[in-house]
This record gives sequence, C-alpha cells and structure tokens, in this order.
Amino acid sequence: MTAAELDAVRLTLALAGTTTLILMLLGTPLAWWLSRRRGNLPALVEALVAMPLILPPTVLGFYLLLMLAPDSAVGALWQRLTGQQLAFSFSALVIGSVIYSLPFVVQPLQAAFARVPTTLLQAAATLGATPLDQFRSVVAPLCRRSFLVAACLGFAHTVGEFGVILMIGGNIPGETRVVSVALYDYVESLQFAEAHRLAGGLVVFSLLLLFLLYRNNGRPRADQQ
Amino acid sequence: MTAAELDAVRLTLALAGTTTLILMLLGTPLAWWLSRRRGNLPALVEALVAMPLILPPTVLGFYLLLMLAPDSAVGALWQRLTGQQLAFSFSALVIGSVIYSLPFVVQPLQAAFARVPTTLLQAAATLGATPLDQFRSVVAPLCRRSFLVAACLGFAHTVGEFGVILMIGGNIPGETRVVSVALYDYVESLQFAEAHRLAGGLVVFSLLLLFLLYRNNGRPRADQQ
Amino acid sequence: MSALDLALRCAGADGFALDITERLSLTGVTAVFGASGSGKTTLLECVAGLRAPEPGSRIAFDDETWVDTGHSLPPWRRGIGYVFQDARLFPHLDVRGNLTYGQRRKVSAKGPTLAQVCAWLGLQDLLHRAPDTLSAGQRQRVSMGRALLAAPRLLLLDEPLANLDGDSRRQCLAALRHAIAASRIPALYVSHDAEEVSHLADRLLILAAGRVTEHGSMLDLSSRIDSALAKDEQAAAIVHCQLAAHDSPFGLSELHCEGNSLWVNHLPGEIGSLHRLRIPARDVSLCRELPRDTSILNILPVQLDEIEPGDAPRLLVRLRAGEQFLLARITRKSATALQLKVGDKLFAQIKSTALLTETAEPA
Amino acid sequence: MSALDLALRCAGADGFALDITERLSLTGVTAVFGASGSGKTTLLECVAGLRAPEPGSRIAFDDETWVDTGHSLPPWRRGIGYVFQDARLFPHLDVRGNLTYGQRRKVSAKGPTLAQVCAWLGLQDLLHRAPDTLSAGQRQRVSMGRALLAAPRLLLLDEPLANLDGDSRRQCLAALRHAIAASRIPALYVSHDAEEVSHLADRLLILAAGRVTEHGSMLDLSSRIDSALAKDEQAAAIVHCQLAAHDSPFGLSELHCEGNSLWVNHLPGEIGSLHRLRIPARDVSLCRELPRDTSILNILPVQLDEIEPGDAPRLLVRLRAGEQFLLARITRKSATALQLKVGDKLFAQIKSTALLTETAEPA
Amino acid sequence: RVAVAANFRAVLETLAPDFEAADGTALSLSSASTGVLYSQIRHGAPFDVLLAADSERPALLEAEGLGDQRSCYALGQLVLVGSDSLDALANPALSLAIANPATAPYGLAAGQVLARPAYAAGQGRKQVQGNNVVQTWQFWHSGSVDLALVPRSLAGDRGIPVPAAWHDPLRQEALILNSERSTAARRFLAWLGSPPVQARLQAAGYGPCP
Ligand SMILES: Nc1ncnc2c1ncn2[C@@H]1O[C@H](COP(=O)(O)OP(=O)(O)OP(=O)(O)O)[C@@H](O)[C@H]1O
Ligand SMILES: Nc1ncnc2c1ncn2[C@@H]1O[C@H](COP(=O)(O)OP(=O)(O)OP(=O)(O)O)[C@@H](O)[C@H]1O
Ligand SMILES: [Mg+2]
Ligand SMILES: [Mg+2]
Repeated sequence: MTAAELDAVRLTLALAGTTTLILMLLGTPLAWWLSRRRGNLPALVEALVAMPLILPPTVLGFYLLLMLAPDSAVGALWQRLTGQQLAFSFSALVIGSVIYSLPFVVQPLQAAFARVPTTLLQAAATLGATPLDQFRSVVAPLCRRSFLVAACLGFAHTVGEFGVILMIGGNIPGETRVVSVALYDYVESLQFAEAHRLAGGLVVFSLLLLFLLYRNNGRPRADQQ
Repeated sequence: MTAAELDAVRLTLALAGTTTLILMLLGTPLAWWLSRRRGNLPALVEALVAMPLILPPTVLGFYLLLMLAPDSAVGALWQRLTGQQLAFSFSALVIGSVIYSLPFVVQPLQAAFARVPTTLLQAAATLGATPLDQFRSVVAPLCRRSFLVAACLGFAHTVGEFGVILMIGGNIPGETRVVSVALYDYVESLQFAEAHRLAGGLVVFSLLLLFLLYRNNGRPRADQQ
Repeated sequence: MSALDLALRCAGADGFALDITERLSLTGVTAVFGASGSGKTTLLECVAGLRAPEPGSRIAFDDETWVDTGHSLPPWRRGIGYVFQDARLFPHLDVRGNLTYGQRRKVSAKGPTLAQVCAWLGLQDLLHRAPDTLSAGQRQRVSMGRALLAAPRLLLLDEPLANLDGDSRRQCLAALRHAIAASRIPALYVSHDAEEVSHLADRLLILAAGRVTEHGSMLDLSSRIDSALAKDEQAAAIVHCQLAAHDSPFGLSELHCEGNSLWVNHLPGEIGSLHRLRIPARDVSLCRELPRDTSILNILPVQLDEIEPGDAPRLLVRLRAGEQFLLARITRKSATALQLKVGDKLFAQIKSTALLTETAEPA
Repeated sequence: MSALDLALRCAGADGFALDITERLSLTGVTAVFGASGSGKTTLLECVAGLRAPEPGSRIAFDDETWVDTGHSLPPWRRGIGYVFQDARLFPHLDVRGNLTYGQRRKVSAKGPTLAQVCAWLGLQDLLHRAPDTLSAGQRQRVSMGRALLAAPRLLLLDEPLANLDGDSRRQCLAALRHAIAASRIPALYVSHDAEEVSHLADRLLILAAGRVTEHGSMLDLSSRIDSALAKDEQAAAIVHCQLAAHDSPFGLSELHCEGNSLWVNHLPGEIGSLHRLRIPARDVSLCRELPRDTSILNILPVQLDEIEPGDAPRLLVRLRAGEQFLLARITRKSATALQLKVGDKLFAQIKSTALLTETAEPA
Repeated sequence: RVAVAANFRAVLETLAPDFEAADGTALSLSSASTGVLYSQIRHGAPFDVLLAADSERPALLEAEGLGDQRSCYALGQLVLVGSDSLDALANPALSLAIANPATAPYGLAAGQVLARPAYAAGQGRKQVQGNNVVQTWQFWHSGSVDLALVPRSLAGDRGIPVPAAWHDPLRQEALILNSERSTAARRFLAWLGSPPVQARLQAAGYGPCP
C-alpha cells in the first residue's frame, strides 16, 4: 500500500468513526422521540430526515457546498468561531456525512424503539427508573442489535460515500481525500490494477469485519421478546 | 417541466418502482432467513449483503459494468435468453439498483423480524398455520411499519442513486436517463437554475409523499407488542 | 382404544430433565398436576411440537407417529388446540380475528360455531376489541375460545383458568366440559387446583421434577390415602351414584349410593341415570352414633378401612361404604379420642352443601 | 392515620369507566375483589401512575398529592412496588439482575436483602437463569421478589399467586405476609381467591363494573350475609380468639373464643396472645342437640341471628356466639327440617381440620 | 495545490516528480470533473492552479475574478476506437459511446463529428453517453459498445484519429487562481509549457497548443 493510500485509509477511518459517533449521539434521541410521538410534526421531521436519500450525492453535495461556503451564513459563522474555513475541511466532510447518513441510523433505530414493549418500561418506572434510566437500562440493551445495524449502516455508508465528499471536500490529499475518492481517482485515471487492489482490500477488510460482528452478535434470544 | 425532464421522471418512477418491488420480493425471504438462523453462513451472507454500501457507487458501477458486459458470463447468458444486450438497458439499471439498494431493505426487515415473539408464531403453528402462513398472517402485519421503512429506503435510494446508474445505464434519454442523472447533468453543465428547479420539485414531492406516508402509518399500537 | 404414547426426554436449564415413558389414554380429560417447575408446560410443548425432545424420543397419537428418530410432525399438522399459560393473543387482530384464526385453518368440518363459543365463554361483547384493551381474564377466555374453534383432535390446556374470578371460572369450566363432552376431544389439562381438576378430569398424571410419580384414573387415585393427591388440602374421594329422585321445592336431588341416600344440589338428568360425585375429605366427619337433629343431611354408615400412619396433627382415613370408598380428614386428637381402629363401624357425616360437584361425565 | 385518597375516573373501552371516590386506610392489606373486567387492574394502574385518569381526578398518598388538576407525580417517584398480572420480567437481565433492578434504585435504606427475599420465595437456585427459561410460576415469584426488594412505600399486587401450585402458593403467601408485617408496607392486593384474601387482608374493596360496591374491614364484611363476599363459595366469618393452651402431642392449639374452646392446628404464639380465625361457612353445620362421640372437636353453643331470605337451595345463616358471629351455609331442606328460626339456641359444629387458617395479623 | 481535471490526472502524476525535483516545490493534486472543480473554486476551494479539460470554465472563473493568466496547456485529440475506419460511424448496426455533449468538451466535439452529413446514415444506432471521457472509454473497454469517440490520451495507439478540423479545437486551459502561492503556480505553468514537457504530453496523446 502506498503512503498516499495509507493516508486515505487513515482519513477514511477517522471520518467514518467521527461521523458514526456523532450519528449515534444525534440519531438515538431523535429516533426515540420519533418512535414515541405521533402527529404532524414528527411525521414532517421523519420525512425531512429521509430527504438526503432522494437527492443524488453530487447534487446534495452541491447544495451542501452552497451552505458551507465562506460566504454562506453557516460558513461565515464557523469562520468567525474557529478562524478556519469550513468548506474543504475535515469538519465539512463530517457535517456532510452526518447529514447524508442520518436516515440510515435513525430509521432502523426508530423501528426498533417502537417495538420495545411499553409494559417493560412501565415495570421499570414502577421500580424507580426515570425515563433516561429506562432508556439506558431497558431500551438500549433490548435494541442492542438494532444499534449495531444502525452503526454499521452509518459507518459503511460513510466509507462508501464519495459524491458528497468529493464535492465539499475537494479531494485534498491527507486532508479530505478518503479511500472512496482515491478509488474513484484510480478508476477515472484508468489505473485499474491499483483500483482492483484498493477495492479488493476494502471489500475483504469490510467483509471480515462485518462477518465477525454479525457472527458474534447473532440473534440474541433476549432481543426477541 | 420540459419533455426531457418528464421523460426522466417517468423513467425514474418506473425504475424505482420496479426495483422496490423486486427488492421487497427478494429481500423479505432473505431477511427472514437471516433473522431465524445463526452461524457462519448467515453471518457471511449478511456481510455480503452489506458490501455495496462500502464501495463508492461509480466503482461499484464499474465492476457491475464488467459483470454485465456482453462478453461476460451474465451478459452473454442474458443476450442468449432475450436476444438483447444487457448493458445500457433498463434491465441493467434494475439489476444494478437492486444490488445497490439491497442492504437498505434487508437490514431493517431483518431487525424487525428478529423481534417478532416466537411465542406468537408458536401460537399460530398450533392453530394450523404453516410457516408461510405464519409469516403472512402474523409476521407481516406485525412488521408493517418496518416494511414501510424498508420500501421507503429502497425507493428513495434508487431515486437518489446515480453513480451506478450512470455507469451501467449510459445516460440514454428516454431509456436510462433518470432524474438523478438529469440533475447531475444540469449541475455539471452549470445550468443551476434548472438544477434548482428539478431538485426543488424532487424534494417537495418526496417530502409530501413521505410526510403523508409517515403520518398515516404512525406508530400503530399493535406494532408495539 | 386411542392413546397418546410418550417416550420423552427433554432437558431444561440447570439439570432439569423431563423424562416420561407413559401411555395416556385418549378419552376425556387427563389432568396434569405438579409443583411449579415440575415440567408440566414442558410436557405440553413437547406434545404440541413446540419444543424438540432429545433424540430417541417417541410420540405417537393413535396410529400416527408424531415424533420418532429423524422424524417430527410439525405442530401445524398435529391438529392440536393449545391454550397457553400466557394467552398469546395476536396483537394485530381484534378478538374476532383471534377467535377465527384457527377456525379458518381447520381441516375437519367439526367444531363449534363462533356464536356458540362466544355464548359459552361470554365473549359476545368483546368481538371488536383489540387484545391490549382486554383485562387478563378476558384475554384468557379469548384464548380458550380460539383453541376450541380450531376443532382440534387434542386439547392442551395450560392453567386456562388461572386468572379468572370464581364466577367466570365456573362459567368457563362448564364451557370446557361441554365442549369436550360434545365433541369428544381428548384433553391434557394442567392445573394447580385439585377441585377444578376433579370437576373435569378422568385421569390424573402427577409430575415431580420431570418424572411421573402417579398416573391412573381419577377414581382410583382419589380413594387412596397415600397418593400425592391425598396430601392436598383439597383431597377428595369420588363415588358412583344413581339419581333416585328430585326434590324440586328445595332444589335438591336424591342420589343412591350403595343403598344410602345422598342429597345434593339439583342435578340435571333423568331418574336412574348414573353420576359421579366428588366428596372432599375435609367435608367428612365421623361419629360413632347416628347424629340427630342436625343440619347435615347426608349420613352414611361406613366401615373404617385404613388410617394414615404417622404423627401429623391431621390424618386421612379411608372409609368403606359398600363397594366404594370415602376419605375423611380428621385430627389425630379426634382419632385418639374416638379410639378409631380399622374395622370400626361408624357414621360419616357429609355436608350436602359440599356435595355440589358432579364430576366430568356420567360414569 | 395514613391513607390513600382516591377521586378517580378512568374510562376504558366500550363505555367501561372506573369511577371511585374512596379513602383507603394505609395500614396492612386492602384486598381488591371483583369479577373479570371489573376494573381492578385499571385501579392499580391509576394508583401507580401508569394510566392517566381523566381530568379532575385526585390521588393523594398521605400528605403527598400524586394526581391533581394539571399535576401528576411520575410513577418512578411514587415509591411503589407493582407485581403485574403478567410477570413483566426484563428479558435481557437474568433473575439476579431482575431482582436487584429496583433495589439498586431504591431511595430508602429499608427493605429486605436479596438473600432474605430469595429464601422467602425459593429463588436461590434460579439467580443466574434467564427469564425465558423459567416456568410461569417461577417468573411470578421473581416478579414478587423484585417488587419487595425495591423497598416500596406501597405495594400493588395484581393476582401474584395466580400461576402457583398449592405449596408454592402457601410459601409465597407466607413470604408476603412476613414482608408486609415486617416492613409495615401497606398493600393493595387483587385476588380472585377469597381464602387467599382472608389470610392476608385487613380490609376489602369490592368492585363491580368500575364502581365500589363494598368497602370495609374484612371482619365486618365477612360476618354479613348480604355482602358480595357471602355469595362466594368460600364465604367465611372471622373471629377473635385468645390462645389458651398448646396440645403438643397432637399438634394442636386451644383457643378461647367467647368462653368456648376451639381446637386448631398448632399456632406459633404465646399463651394469652390474640388471634384471628377464619371459619368458612361451608365447614359449619348446625345441630339442636350437643353431638357426642364425633370426630368434630369444635362445637360452639350459638344463637341463630339471621337467616338469608330467598328460595335458593342453600342458605347462609348468621350465628351469634357471645359478641361475635359465625356464618353457616346449609341447605334449605335442613333449615326447614330443623325448623330454624331467629333466636333458636343451637350447636355449631366446626371441623377443626378446617380451622387451619389464621389471618393476617394478630388482632 | 493543483486542481486537475480527472482525465489529465494520470499524465500529470507521471510528470509531477520531475517538477518537484526541478523546482523543489511539492505538488498536491486534487482531481474531479471540471464541472465539480469549477463549483468548488467558486465556493472557496483552496487551490492555486486549475488545469481544466476545457476552455469554457476557466474563462468563466476568470470573468468572475477568481483567477487570471488563462492559458492553453494542451490540445485534445479525438480518436475513434473499435474500428479501422471512420466509415464505421455511418454504420447504424454498430453501437457507439460518446461523452456527454452537455458537460464534456470531447462530447461536444464528438457530436460535431457525428453531425457531418457523411455520418447521417448512422443516426439510428444505439448511442450511449458517458458522464465523462473516462467513462466513455470504460464503456468501450468493457466490451459493451462497438465504437467510442474518446481522447487519444486514453486510447493510446489503439484508435484512428479524427481530423481536428471536423470539430472545434479542444483547448485544455489552465488558470492561475488567486492565492498567495501564485508565483509557484506561475513557475509550474511555465514548466508545463516548456518544450521537453510538451513533448512528453504529445507522446501521451495531447497536441500542442496553437
Ligand atoms: N425454555 C426453557 N429453557 C430451559 N429451561 C426451561 C425452559 N422453560 C422451562 N425451563 C425449566 O424447566 C423446568 C420445567 O419448567 P416448566 O415450564 O415445564 O414447569 P411447569 O411445571 O409448567 O411450572 P409452572 O407451574 O410454574 O408453570 C423448570 O425448572 C424451568 O426452569
Ligand atoms: N388499555 C385498555 N384500554 C381500554 N380498555 C381497557 C384497557 N384495559 C382494560 N380495559 C377494559 O376496562 C375494563 C376493566 O379492565 P381491568 O383490566 O381493569 O379488569 P380487571 O378487573 O383487572 O379484570 P381481570 O380480573 O380479568 O384482570 C375491561 O372491560 C377491559 O376490557
Ligand atoms: Mg407452566
Ligand atoms: Mg386484571
């Protein structure tokens, strides 16, 4: 593996890791809220969360670029706060990936949360558990597998994403040039041997990781009740 | 809306519709099988299903193109059977979309199926329901919402996809030029006004559709048990 | 005669293992009795095909092999009706949908109608309700109705009346008796309630720690003082009688039992018909002289047949009345005071108010 | 004195509405009785805060307002222990995890230890087990233990013993009595079993179709022949007695009740201590003359106080023994034969074997 | 920092070490399609030089004041692959891949070639559009189409050249972007225009700028 590729791998892992972390932190309460409420507002929020799915990544990336550019409100604010430009930075990639991958995290979590029996939460409440405690001690362990699925989808999708990332990241080596973009570069510049190698490595690595994850987190009996 | 755009919309709906249909038909038994088995084979299959997530769409498209080309095994077989070339046909788009969107359908369904209480299936079995009948009369209605989520994710993702489609579809107007590709063309050729218009239409339409869907299929009580 | 042949081994957690080799006769009701955790539910689940017994196990229903080496008939082809300890209603169907679930899938043309079952179990007003708006007792009744409507060849009932109050309990018990008698479905009936069981059961299977400790006809087992049944507070003997007369003004019926009269609650039936009576041991007291001017209507001359040994405060004694036996539970103090010994001629007093319980079928 | 003040309205499906305005005294156990679907669970859920009553409802526990207009204390701050009709164990925790769930969250330092509760309820061998490998009765016992370990200020028990066999039932009942007596936790106890209730309860609340039909002390209600309780097959009177002597060789104790001796199963307690005895109406028979040479040890001279009117085959009669009352259920035929009328001097025979049931607390 | 059109990246990567050795300045290559690069530069992408695949977008950027000193660094050459003769373009039985005329200059050029009366007979053929020239070449390379009109830089010596007069010149222009490193950028462009480098570009399939 070349040094440039190593750079790209490092960057990809950092990006996917950060994104997944933020996604889980953000997506969990959102999904919980959505799963417990019904009405117009939640339905609207739910639809909004699904929006990034509809737009082609480059197009979404284009709009994100408009949003994050230095002359936009968000971009300007960021620049005032951090002194750095937002667009074409690692932070921009994280923001883009979070928005893009949000539905992959929220939707499975929401479906899982909705199926946690209210009766168990009631039992926990009578035993002195506050709602947060109920979530931590009952909902979370019962939905372990769905958390896994959500994190996997979020992570994998961030790894595989490149349209948005290319657009708002700018393919800058060591900064925003992640594996998917590098792979794209290889294919675009007809370096098929390198492309095969990188793609093969990516596939084998992910396959192994997912395989181990899925095997050891099979279908626990506890999840079925 | 121009005639060309209308063509693209028509094509997109046809593609996403067909793909979603096939995805549900294919993904449901697959997810069911995965949710009821544990061991190495299911874990491997599960990991394989998630693979398309990892690869950037254009790269995936490139490999798919190699797979579907007339001199490949699949392409040749197809040509012998149908007399038509597979690559750059609507069928190729469907195949590509199905592969690409499979994880979005299988994963939420699998998580939902895993949480259907075995006790209910046992009750159904003692009442004379065969496994297929149990699925139809117990699992399916209990997982109604997850089917909705899966179909939405699959549909939306097919609509939004363009890397794979561009690669194996060839951007042929009226045949493989779907909305996402048209939108991409607008952005690429600096026709921003058109891009905004098309993207806006897409977003508003989808938002409305999803909103209505989610509102009327809130969180049914029955799903919670 | 049809029978359920069992040669079962099925392990549970912590070294528990159900281990049964038994031939259960398939007419009427077989009660399954045993302490919490003794394997009653496990037995029913194995018979239903919901739990796989260990290799080498065999289950045959009449001439049909259900389980044998390398073969297991799936539950949905065994034609059973299972009333689960938890009701297990389908949450996405209303009561009507739950009730007719099995009916729509039944293979035989027999079986009661929806209207009949609703009337028996008092479900008419609940048909459109969702299961999660039902009270526990209501759920349990729906679950019974669902099993009955499937027109099964074998009923498996796991404490179906546990959550019911006295009235509903009596009503449902009557419904079960009726359904079982009318359609001649054999049943395995798990219960913790000896009285409930004696109303319904013809045979008794007692489990302890996964093994059969007793198995036999209700009649035989209930007249023994050394059976597990006798230890129960509700121990009772069962006697055969013939309906002799009706006393309509007082709402009673007169039965003849070994030449003596017994007065019981009005029994439907023709003069001369045969009946089985359950006589709880705790309702029987003994005197050496014929008591007079007492509110107790039923006094039988008996001979003391057997006295439970041991020095517990209370004893069970077996009394012979002609060819049949009664049980009486008395204090050891009384036994000593009366100087009871085998062979004594005594009078057994039985409160007629206690004799309200005719058992399952006319014998 | 502490009390639970209720002014509740809570609608259910199909026009059902719980409608209660009552002040429940909070010492000892209040039994909640009523037919299936009469609103018992609904009541408990409202008290626990799991179901929101209609606006205008009020619940106050001692001086603490739990529910009032625009205010509702959340369940986790009410300090209750709820034993659900379905056990509701946490499937992802083992038995130990379930038992200690509430214990780890309790606010008071009181409450029994894990070891104590396990011993009471026989859970020692189950601690590492997953809930789905437990039998129904085992699950129910874990659920009880979980509630007790949370050291609640108020126990809500919804048929906790429904799935238990006779022995486990007695064991758990004893455990509950012990826990309630030791920690003086008040309890609302839903049950269908009159006998179970009379062992435990000090007060009785009877519901029918969502409304309170009777509410009062167990003692008062149980000596009335017109209460809903009297209709039950298990109707019984409760009398106060004083422990007079132990008869160790025979395993009995002698009690004095209004100047008469009653022999019962050996009672733990000192000579002179006060006890409450439950005397089931069906175990009492009447004679005009003092019977002799009988196995019945307990014979009380009584005066006939009241006869249930009507022409049912069986009647309930109330008997005065000094300042206290007994109930007897006899056939109308006997009543007519004996020409019973109010004021008659009679002898009540009570089988001592029936007198095994001391009620909740020494009175 | 060089923003380079995707199809020029491979060539530039082989040349880059020479410049770095000669000048002592490290090159950082960022590639995307020219359209994407344009959007990025308009929204503040931190590049010093743009090597576009066309002349239109550098001109737009210059007009918007985001850069100056627009210059041609190479001229594209269109070739036909998949046949020995240009006459194949008149055969409707053979399928053809071109780049998207709306977004790629090579596509535009291909369109102009196909518009020639001599090839009118080929109108009914199956014709697919690649998103860019690379994809167009991949279509042909995978065997999915019979013919493709692609740059000579991709085809190597496999294709037959299309006369340059048949289409507008394919000027690939560079632009010095506003940044503090514009002197290094100017040195880079001067080096790119130097005869030895130009010679290597021609070997790679590019023509000299007029
Ligand atoms: N799914 C299971 N896996 C392992 N062990 C089990 C399982 N279900 C029950 N057991 C154990 O097997 C034994 C018998 O359980 P079973 O449910 O048959 O008892 P039961 O007689 O029905 O008791 P109850 O009257 O309490 O319902 C118990 O020790 C129980 O803990
Ligand atoms: N969640 C609910 N929504 C609407 N109605 C309900 C709900 N739960 C119970 N009901 C109805 O309210 C009435 C009282 O129910 P409740 O559960 O309180 O009865 P219960 O006295 O506990 O009966 P059981 O002894 O059978 O458990 C019943 O008619 C029942 O159908
Ligand atoms: Mg059981
Ligand atoms: Mg209830």
